[in-house]
Amino acid sequence: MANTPTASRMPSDIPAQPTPEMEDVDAFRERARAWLAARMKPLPPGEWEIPNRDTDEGVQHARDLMAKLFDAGFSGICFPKEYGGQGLSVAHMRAWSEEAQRYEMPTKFNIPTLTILLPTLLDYGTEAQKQEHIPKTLRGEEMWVQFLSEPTGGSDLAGALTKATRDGDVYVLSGSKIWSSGAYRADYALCLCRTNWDVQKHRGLSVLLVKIHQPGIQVEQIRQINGSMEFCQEFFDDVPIPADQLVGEEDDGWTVVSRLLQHERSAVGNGSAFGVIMQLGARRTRGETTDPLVDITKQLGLGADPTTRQLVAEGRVLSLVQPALVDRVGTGIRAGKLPGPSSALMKLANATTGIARAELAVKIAGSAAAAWVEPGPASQQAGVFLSRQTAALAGGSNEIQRNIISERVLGMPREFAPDKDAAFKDVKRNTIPTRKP
Amino acid sequence: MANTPTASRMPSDIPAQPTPEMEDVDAFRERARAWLAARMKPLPPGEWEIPNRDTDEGVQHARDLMAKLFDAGFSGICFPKEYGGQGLSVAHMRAWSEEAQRYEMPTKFNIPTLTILLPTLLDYGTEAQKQEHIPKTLRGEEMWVQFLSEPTGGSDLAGALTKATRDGDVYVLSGSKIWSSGAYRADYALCLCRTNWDVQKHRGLSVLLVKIHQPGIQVEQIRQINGSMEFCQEFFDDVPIPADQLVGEEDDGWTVVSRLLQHERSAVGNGSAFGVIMQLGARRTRGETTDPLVDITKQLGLGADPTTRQLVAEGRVLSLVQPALVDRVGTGIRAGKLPGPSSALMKLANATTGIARAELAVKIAGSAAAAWVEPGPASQQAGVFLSRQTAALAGGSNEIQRNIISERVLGMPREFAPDKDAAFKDVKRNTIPTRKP
Amino acid sequence: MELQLSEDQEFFRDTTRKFLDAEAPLTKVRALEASDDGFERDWWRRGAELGWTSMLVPEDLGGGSLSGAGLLDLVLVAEEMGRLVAPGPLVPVSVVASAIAAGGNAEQQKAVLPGLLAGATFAAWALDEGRGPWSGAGVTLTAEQRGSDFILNGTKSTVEAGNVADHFLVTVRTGAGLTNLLVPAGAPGLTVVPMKSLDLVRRFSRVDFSDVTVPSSASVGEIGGAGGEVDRLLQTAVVLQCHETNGAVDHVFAMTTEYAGDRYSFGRPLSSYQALKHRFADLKLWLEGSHGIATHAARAVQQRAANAAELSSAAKSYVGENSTDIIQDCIQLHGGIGVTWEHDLHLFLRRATVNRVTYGTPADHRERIATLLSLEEG
Amino acid sequence: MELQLSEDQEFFRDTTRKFLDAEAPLTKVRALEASDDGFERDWWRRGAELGWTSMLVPEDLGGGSLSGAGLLDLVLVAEEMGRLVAPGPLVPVSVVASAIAAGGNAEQQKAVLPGLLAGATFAAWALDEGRGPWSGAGVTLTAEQRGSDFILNGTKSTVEAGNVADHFLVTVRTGAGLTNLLVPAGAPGLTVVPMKSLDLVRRFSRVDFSDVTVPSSASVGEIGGAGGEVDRLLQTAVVLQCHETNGAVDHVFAMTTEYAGDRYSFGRPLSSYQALKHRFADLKLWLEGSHGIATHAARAVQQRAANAAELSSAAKSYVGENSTDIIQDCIQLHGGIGVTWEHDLHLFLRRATVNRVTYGTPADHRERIATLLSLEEG
Repeated sequence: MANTPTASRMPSDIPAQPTPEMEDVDAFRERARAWLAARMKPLPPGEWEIPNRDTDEGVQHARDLMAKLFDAGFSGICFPKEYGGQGLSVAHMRAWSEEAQRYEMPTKFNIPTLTILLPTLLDYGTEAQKQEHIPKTLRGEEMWVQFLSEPTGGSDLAGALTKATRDGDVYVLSGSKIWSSGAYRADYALCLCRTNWDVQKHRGLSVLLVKIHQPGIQVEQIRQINGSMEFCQEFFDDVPIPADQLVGEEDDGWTVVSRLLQHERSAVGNGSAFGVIMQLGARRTRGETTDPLVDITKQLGLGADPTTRQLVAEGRVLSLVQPALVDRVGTGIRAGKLPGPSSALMKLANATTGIARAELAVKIAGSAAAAWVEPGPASQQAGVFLSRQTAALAGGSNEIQRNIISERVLGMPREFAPDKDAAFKDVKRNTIPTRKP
Repeated sequence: MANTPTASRMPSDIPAQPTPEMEDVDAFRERARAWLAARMKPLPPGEWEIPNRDTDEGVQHARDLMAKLFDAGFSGICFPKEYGGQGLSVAHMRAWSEEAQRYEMPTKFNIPTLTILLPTLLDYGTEAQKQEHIPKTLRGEEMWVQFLSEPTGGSDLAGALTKATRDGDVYVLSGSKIWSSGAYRADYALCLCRTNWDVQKHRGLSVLLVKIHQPGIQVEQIRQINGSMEFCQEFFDDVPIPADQLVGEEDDGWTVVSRLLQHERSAVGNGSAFGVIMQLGARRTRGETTDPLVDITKQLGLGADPTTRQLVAEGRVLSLVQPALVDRVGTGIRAGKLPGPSSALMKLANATTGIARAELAVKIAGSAAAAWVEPGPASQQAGVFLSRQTAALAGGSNEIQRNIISERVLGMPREFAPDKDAAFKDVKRNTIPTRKP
Repeated sequence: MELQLSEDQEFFRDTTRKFLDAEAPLTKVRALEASDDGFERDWWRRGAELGWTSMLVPEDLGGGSLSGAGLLDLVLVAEEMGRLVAPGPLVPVSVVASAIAAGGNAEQQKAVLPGLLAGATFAAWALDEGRGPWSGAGVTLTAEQRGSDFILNGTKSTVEAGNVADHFLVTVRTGAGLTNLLVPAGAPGLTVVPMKSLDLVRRFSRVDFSDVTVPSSASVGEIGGAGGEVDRLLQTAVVLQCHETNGAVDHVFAMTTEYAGDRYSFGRPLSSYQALKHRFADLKLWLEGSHGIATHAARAVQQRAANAAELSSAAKSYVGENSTDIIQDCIQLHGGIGVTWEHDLHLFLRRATVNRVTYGTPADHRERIATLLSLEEG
Repeated sequence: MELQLSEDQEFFRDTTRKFLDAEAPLTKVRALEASDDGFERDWWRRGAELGWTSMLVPEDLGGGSLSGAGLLDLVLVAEEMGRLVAPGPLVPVSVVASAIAAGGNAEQQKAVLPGLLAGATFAAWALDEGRGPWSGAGVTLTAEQRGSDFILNGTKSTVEAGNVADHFLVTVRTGAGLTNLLVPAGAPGLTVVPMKSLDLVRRFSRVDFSDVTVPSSASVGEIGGAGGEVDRLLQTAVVLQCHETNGAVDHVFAMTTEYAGDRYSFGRPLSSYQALKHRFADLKLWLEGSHGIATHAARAVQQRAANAAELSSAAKSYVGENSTDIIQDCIQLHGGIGVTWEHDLHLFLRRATVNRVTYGTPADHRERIATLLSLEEG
């Protein structure tokens, strides 16, 4: 039977401060610093992460780095020892992040593998699943992705139409998932599917652990406005999934996904302790990274223009406020002074900051955003502007975050949902997918 | 029986262009221009209207001007001749407005008397009511106001609790109304009240024509943030209202009020043909009036500051867009290319423009908005900033306008209303008024 | 969409719309991405036959408008082109034709106008220098007078349709002041450097002038006295551009309203969610404001009214920033599919963004307005 | 509200809150509108007994903080004062006490600190000149050195608590550079001109200096070397001000959330309307961002960290503009009653507006940030 914690404390609720049996944080920091200096390659000046992060080479490099960290005892700082992690506290992870962020790090694994999928598996996977997957992932052998959204579904994840029909020892999976980021090169997925059509929609869902590259699963990359090919759509053609790959209870998949989404909100808001905390704001403050708004200003020689100076500073303020908000909300949640769903504030802050800064970039760039002889910061940010809504859509739209904040943080009444009490088979829903193969 | 037009064309639907029996517009304009030059006093330079408009003297002056216009045949340009008006077209009113706006005009009568209450009376009043009141009003002898909102009610006008109980020849009126502008010195009101508690809320309302200053009616002025004492609350203590003062049908008052609100949206958006069309934007463009944002800039000597120049121009743009929107939407409604409720766009534009400009004023004024030795444009606009939401609340909040635009212009589904089908006596509602005597 | 049109205008607009629907659908726009010109020359010639190039040129010079107010006719074409983010150099050809018609000498009119009107040749307006105030005052490219010749040296940036232009109207500074010179594309020393554009089919160029020599008869209008005309041409460009953008936004808004009505989430259509309804109401407000100010600006520029400069800059400032806000929110309302290459939304966002920042940014035009307000006086 | 406090700090905050609830309710604030001082002196003295004036002064000078990080304790008082838009010169007294403690000579410390710490005397900081950059560089008021005296001539504007100040810390320009001078209120030639304020109880003054003479020993810290200290004092003022504003906005937001839950419209509570719910979510976002950045700024200023200037200006810029946006939307959410004098909302809006534009506007502080970013370099 799946591990279904009932207490409010869950396996992924890592202690904020060290417990007595843990290594002292300062000692850990010293040890980490020394090892990093000796063994890891510093990032080129001005870079935030491995420059070719999204290429095949970059991903392979990230896998190698994971293995290197694992061997040295620095992979999965906050994951339990029994699954290959280090069993340390959030304070250790912060110390690690502060030390590690000047070096090449496998940040490609942060989202979604380390910060979303693995913690969810930790909370709801079976012992066998955890033993099988967590150590391998911490060694860089597995990358993960979530299969949640569907081309008919929009924000309504619980309205999933992808079917998993039990047939002896297997679930037969059929349907389609979409907006899974990087699925084409990931290894495993947690997949939300419908196992029961005769009950209310949230009560007939299950989560399956699915090996991505196998017969019957077709993965198609989707080109984004900015040229990125990271998002994918998957098509399942009666794929047999062994029944022991169920994560959580059958028909109780919504519980698993709710937790997954909570991990996701933290992660996207840069508030997760399971991946290196990027602290971009702090790094910018220390002058270790460049700000694209500053880069455009310098490219165009507008540094003395008072209007431009206001715009750059406005963007700068937003990128200082965002980590400050993450810090505050994270602290509040850990201290029990803010409810858990407050992580939606981090996600919303991340998306709205990006949107506002993209607008500022266009204002600063002027006609250099429209046309250019040679590409540069202005043209690059014009591309960012075109696809700026992506962060406000992926992983739960801004609208969903605002619902969560108003309903589950501020305690306002839930939206009227006609499908709330009906059997799912009777619910009015989209029949036309937004996208077909 | 009340005059209840069933055709889509109503008495207040004035022809846009002259009909053959009307005086030629150019001839009318010449006649108006000559009379104005000979008989009316020009406004002081830079003023938009009678400077002391909101004082007792100003109001008396406006009443006298109405009488003067009436005697010369220039009052009520678009009102029917049989009620003392001139029976002319919108084109005549525009010509009149263009000629008249440089002179002292009784603009105090525009809203709500001439543009909201009188057109409503024209549409739904009995013949006797119209004969009694319209000519007197066009002579300046009566000012009007609407009694709609209630201290328990908020935006839900149809949830009125003020009772009118039929008793022989009279309705006995009891309850309270609020946010009536200038009621303390007005003469008559149209009052929305409940005559039937056993039907759905919209179906149990009636509109009564009420003489304001009479025993049993107490009018209290409410001080606004900006010091204005124009808004009032009224308390009705079993006031007998003759039954022939019913406007429209008994229990069909919502039809009357809906029409009144449509007149109000046009009026507040400066799109009504029943009062002098102010054309502030055009007048600013011609340099005939000053822009407070320019005034602050000059007061503080910031005219060469690039950031200030951006802010002033941004405000200027908004005050050019607002009349352009009114023009477009008015044209669209008259041409049948936009639905009537599009007037909500005018109202919303007026409110949002004012809000945005008040914010710009504070940005330009800087610390001069916080403290001053001598009052000036900056301190005056700081006061405007404090009360800037008034226009977004009075006469139907921005939220109500957005409901109207989405539902009745864009055809989106109506909001879920639990009180839609219930008898009003069974509906959940506020019991505590926002304000007591 | 203009709400008050004559029957002639309605017919003209419908003809243009049908032609564009048939001949320039979005699939065509996508297909033209990789082309050099960004449009098909034969297609442009057929558009010219419909009257696209004639509206700002009087009848006696071979042009002609429907209403006698050519700009008010031409904005209908701009709106329709915006609806389908159509290709084609409408703004530069119109502006240069208008300039030559208004101020060119008989020889220039005879040599250049027939080709432009027929859609057989092309022209570009070289004004922008990528920096400085957006007015004649920002022009620093100099044309030195030597004998009866002008020698041009300097660079113009973001020249729309520079890639196909047979003629350049180059706004320069001479000893006498601001001057518009008509320079043939093949003039020695004139180099057209292609620029990459955010728009799939709108092409811009950098144009470098190295001792480019033209006779003083190349001046379109008075030598040194082009200030007022440059302003009028800029107003014309901006008005056309704002109408094009409004056409694009109209289309996106309609698509999105329809989508929100069709699409269900949590058992309810998207359009039943009040948070979205209120955003749609705001988008509608901004869109109607955009149309309103663009129309006011078009009328003022057509009439050469005293407030034409202010209204056209107000239109540019308002339409420029609101258009991209509206389209971005429409993308958001579409959900994930809205940020894919295969969905058409980005085509509209690209056009609106390019229109927003060319012929002066909203901030540049606010600065123009500030100057008109004489803020530094008393 | 700070989310991570020691037990001592929680106790201190609760004590301050109880005192304010009892002794400075909003009815009291309204009653003080017509008063000259804007607060009651005995009440301030009792606040001082609670520790309000001591936190930025070390123990050996008679002060003392709870945590050893006095500014992080004092911001708790500022937040609580904001909750009730309390009267009292917290910012100027704190800033001047901090300056004298940090850089005053023994005589100044002995003469001035005891009175300030006891709440018996008052001090004001005269920095603002109503124009120019918000830093020492904006100071033009000159103090001419004559022998061992300084002669001050010029005007300072918007001096908080100038009306009650016994001592003025006047930031001036001397031949040697920026200097802070301690000037007694009664100095001949010093005139305090009261200003009207948007806030009901916060008082500002214009202070005119006409040949005001002080000995050179009036300098607080090095003559000509006050640049760094002026910056630190400004950071301190801004951090306190942002926390006060956040306290005010917290209170307004809580009031409005409660109101929306209690109030029915069309048979549903206001808080069930999604358009309002989403606005509440945004307000919450801005409010938490305001708290977050104010806390980061307070920590940096307390630690005299390298990024203290940037973070405090970021806090000022963000909190300044968002606070009034939030309160205005809360007024809107209240409906008509929200714009009446009798409702308390405007008291909060007044305070937030005054805080927004004093000690530099958000735009002034953005300009400070731009300078820190060295935008004009390579």
